[in-house]
Amino acid sequence: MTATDFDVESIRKDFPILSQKVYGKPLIYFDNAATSQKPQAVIDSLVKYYSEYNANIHRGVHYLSQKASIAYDDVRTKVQRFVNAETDKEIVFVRGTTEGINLVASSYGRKNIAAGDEVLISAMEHHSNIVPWQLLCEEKGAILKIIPMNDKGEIIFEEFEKLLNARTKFISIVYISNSLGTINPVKKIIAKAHEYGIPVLVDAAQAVAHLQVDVQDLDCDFMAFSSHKMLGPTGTGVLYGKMKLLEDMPPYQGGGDMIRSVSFEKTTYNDVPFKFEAGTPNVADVIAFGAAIDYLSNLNHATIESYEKELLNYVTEQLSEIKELKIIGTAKDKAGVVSFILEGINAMDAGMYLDTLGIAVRTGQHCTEPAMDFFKIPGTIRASFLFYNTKDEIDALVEGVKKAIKLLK
Amino acid sequence: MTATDFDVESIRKDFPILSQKVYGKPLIYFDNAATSQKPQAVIDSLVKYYSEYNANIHRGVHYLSQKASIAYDDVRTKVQRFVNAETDKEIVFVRGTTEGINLVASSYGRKNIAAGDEVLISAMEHHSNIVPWQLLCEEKGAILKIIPMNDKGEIIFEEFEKLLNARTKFISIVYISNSLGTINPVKKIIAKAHEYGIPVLVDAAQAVAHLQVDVQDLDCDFMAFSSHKMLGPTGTGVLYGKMKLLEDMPPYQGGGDMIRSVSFEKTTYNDVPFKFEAGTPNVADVIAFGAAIDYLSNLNHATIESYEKELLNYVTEQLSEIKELKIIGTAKDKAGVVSFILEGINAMDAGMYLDTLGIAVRTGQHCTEPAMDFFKIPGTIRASFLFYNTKDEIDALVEGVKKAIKLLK
Amino acid sequence: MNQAIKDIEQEIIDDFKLFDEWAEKYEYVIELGRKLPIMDDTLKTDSNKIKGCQSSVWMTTKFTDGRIYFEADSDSTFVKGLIALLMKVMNGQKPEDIVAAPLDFINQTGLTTHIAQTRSNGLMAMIKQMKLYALGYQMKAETH
Amino acid sequence: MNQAIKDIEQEIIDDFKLFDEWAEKYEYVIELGRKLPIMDDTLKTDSNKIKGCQSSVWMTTKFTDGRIYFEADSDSTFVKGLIALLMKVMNGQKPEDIVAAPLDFINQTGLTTHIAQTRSNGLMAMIKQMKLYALGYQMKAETH
Ligand SMILES: Cc1ncc(COP(=O)(O)O)c(C=O)c1O
Ligand SMILES: Cc1ncc(COP(=O)(O)O)c(C=O)c1O
Repeated sequence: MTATDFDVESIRKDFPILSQKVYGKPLIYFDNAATSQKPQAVIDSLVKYYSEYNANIHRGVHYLSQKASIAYDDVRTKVQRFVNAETDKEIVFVRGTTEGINLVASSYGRKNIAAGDEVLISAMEHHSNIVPWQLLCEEKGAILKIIPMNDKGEIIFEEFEKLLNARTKFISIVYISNSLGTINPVKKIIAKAHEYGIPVLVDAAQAVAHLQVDVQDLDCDFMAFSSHKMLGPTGTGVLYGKMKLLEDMPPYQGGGDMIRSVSFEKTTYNDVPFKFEAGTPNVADVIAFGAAIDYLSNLNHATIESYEKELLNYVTEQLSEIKELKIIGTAKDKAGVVSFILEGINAMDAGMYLDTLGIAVRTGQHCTEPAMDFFKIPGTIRASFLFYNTKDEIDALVEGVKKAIKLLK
Repeated sequence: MTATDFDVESIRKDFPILSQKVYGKPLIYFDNAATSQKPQAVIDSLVKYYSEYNANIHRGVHYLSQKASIAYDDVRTKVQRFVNAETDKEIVFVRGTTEGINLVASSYGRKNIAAGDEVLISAMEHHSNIVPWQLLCEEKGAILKIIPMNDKGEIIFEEFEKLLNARTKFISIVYISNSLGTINPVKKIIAKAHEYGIPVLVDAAQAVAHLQVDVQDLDCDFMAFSSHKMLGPTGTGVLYGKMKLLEDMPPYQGGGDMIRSVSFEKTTYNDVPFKFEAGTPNVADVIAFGAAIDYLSNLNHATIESYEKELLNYVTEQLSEIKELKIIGTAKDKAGVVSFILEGINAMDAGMYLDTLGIAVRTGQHCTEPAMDFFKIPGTIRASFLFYNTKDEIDALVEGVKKAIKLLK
Repeated sequence: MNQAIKDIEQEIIDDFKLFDEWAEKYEYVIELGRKLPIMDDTLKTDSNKIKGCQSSVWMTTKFTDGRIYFEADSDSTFVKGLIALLMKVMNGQKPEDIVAAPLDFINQTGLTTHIAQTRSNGLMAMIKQMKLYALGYQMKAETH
Repeated sequence: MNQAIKDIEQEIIDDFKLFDEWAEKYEYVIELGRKLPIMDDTLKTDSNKIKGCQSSVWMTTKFTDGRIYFEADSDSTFVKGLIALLMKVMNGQKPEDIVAAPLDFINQTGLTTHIAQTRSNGLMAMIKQMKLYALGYQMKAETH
């Protein structure tokens, strides 16, 4: 089956919002890197939960609590399979990518990073993979080092190698850049880092919706991602960690569920992953996240990937023909995102114009201010795709951009 | 209007789960202190959000993002009004009570608590209001002191006064105990603490569903509560903090949304409350939480309170007549909860029996292990109420308890 | 799997099939719990206590003619009922058969979906402890 | 509120009522932006830059015969359009009238719901800056 056999129209019917009108025009949603839309199955899962078996989990003796507990625990196994973790104990539910990274910086970082140590991140990181490390380094007197990129928005691997030394204690790197679309060679980076015994966290916020992610194949030590960017609800996400690392880490937040026994004199903590899940979990959203994973898992991943590649190639070709337009982020390996600027035109003005046409794009720095600084631009216009987008929508975008230029030039 | 005029049957129709059957029997839900059920309006709000205007907020230029941003920001104002805060900037969205307390312990605590300082909590705290302070005290070499209670489960105010001294740097106390039902005199406690200049956090997890909470009247410095215990969805909640305190606090987690500007050399943080809201917010659940607040606000609070009081008095009378039964937590001021043990009968066995009848109660320590230790019991059977419960349901509970005794004695 | 163990397991599973309702299953387990022979209080020592059970559970064994006999008690009648089920299957069996048995028959009784996690952890802890005892006897036998 | 200011605001609100669609309103603002007199590049200094605007915005004033005249520019045509609207209302007014005016007429044009938060913060910053200038002139006038 080739990508062109892919029946996007039938897929689109699964997503109720895609038949919304905006200003009387059909919604064209190209802001998927910010958040994805949700299939009906995810919405139904929430409705069913709250209408039929909402309850607090794990310590309940009653029917609703049992049913909710089983459904919740089930999702841990679904996530485990989805990223191919060794055991579902390696799956910690968090609010999202940001909290996952903060958890590692705070718990693993505070324990293992000391004054003079170095932490590596790349020049294209999302603020969520910069600020936690800045906070940690500031607290500890450690040094944050930046893996540079070239003008295409690709990591310069030789420069990365040069940065590695005995003081390097941690690497945290984005899998797919949300502002440039670059797919980083994380497997290669991890292998090199492991030669020095350095653990690596992969920010997979963008990757999970586009690639088949395999934590054992990558051999990453940690991975963080958000449900809301992969068809699931807002408010939940995952931190994957290798068992040994998670077990060695001190707890993050204190509260119910993360303890084994509490007394005023001595408190002992629960096993991994519960040690990191203090308080009432986000039961409903985790269960609905399970429905999103089911949906994604039922798709043919190879087909999706090649269809999305086709979309990306198509939009890149079309936009490249516009002479006032410059694409930012031209890595060889890219996914899901095309970022561009229009000569002499304010990006937000253009974004607002596209909005009047019912086309949703994002403008600005995309929470990657240092990457924008690198390209010496205040921001870009970003169109980001998922498999439910179509070439017709891209045609509308290209038309819209051309009109925006005419109007705003 | 008296409580008896209260039309509970019409209220119950708003909650779809209340017409569920469990094992072919009508569900009797007495586990409200663990989590409340949700009115249709809350469920509808989620469906509408995901079907019509799901988008990432605040930095978007497009229609969906605008609509979602406005709806999200609106809820901050709703919460402000609900607890009577001075400004909506004092409302920080967090995952729930547990995260709210951890945020204060971690951000305010790390900055202001030093070796030898004392932090006060009470003997009836939930684990979520114990462990964060234990972690903080351990890290800082500070001392956790316990405000004792009497056999009824009431704080001994004179003992509390004796604990106050120049080393006391923080007090964190539960408003309504989830395992005993005690309503603590938090206003009086706060006034006394303020004589010493000591800030007070109120754990209002249980209070918000039962009492009309007024942070300015209480004059508390912080307050934490969870959406899911007050008719809203799981996965969100609130930390209230006085503006001046919040402004002085360092950030908690780093990431998108909480920054003003990021560079590898220098990062500046956003204003309160955004400084404390790193990463994509739980947009959908916050918006649905707004629907829960609307629902609660439309009820007549005085009527609800007196109806719930009536239920509590009724169940207390009925259960007191059973000679093998002992009520744990007999404070003069109580709300929402009746906890009891049955002589010679394992609490979970009894809870399981009630489950066979379709009656949902909770058994065990209710995340208040030290309070159970105080009463020298492994746990209780807890029935917890909300305004949608009825006297008929209580009759069924009492019958069930009697049968459980017969079967298990 | 040893045929005797398999047969008893099947018998128990069949017993439970007679009950349509959770209420009936519950009462049956409670009844089994009541009938469990009383354990002498002197045996309820800390060293006989099983870790990982929310309710208190004590267990001890006898080994006669190459066969294991368990004795156990709990402060929960329901847990005593579960113990009774486990004993039906395991008492009088050879160590190696107990070690080899999957012992997941309780799943098939339909009880597990009603047992809260804390309690089902306790059940797992009991089964683990029984297997550990059996393993101990097996290794002892082999070294002799 | 000063009647002149009120009248101009109402005029603008009425203008926008002519447009049913957001697209039309957008294009109208852009048109206003294009027509805004060009500001001399030498005036685009850091001290004339308004803080709190996502896009670059520069503003300066003249004070003649007790009336204020603003001059402003931006790298965003849309923002220039907003500036044009603000100037229509405020240019040539007396400081005290500007200080006293609520200046919330843009809400009533229906534009605000389409302006992202970052940009609407910028709009607020511009209005605040204009009022600060006015306040400055007012105080100066009073002390003379
Ligand atoms: C008194 C009290 N405090 C704190 C909590 C913790 O709330 P959550 O689990 O929603 O974070 C609870 C709820 O279990 C509670 O009852
Ligand atoms: C690459 C990358 N990392 C991290 C994040 C943060 O994810 P979240 O906001 O869901 O925590 C995002 C999403 O904005 C992202 O694109």
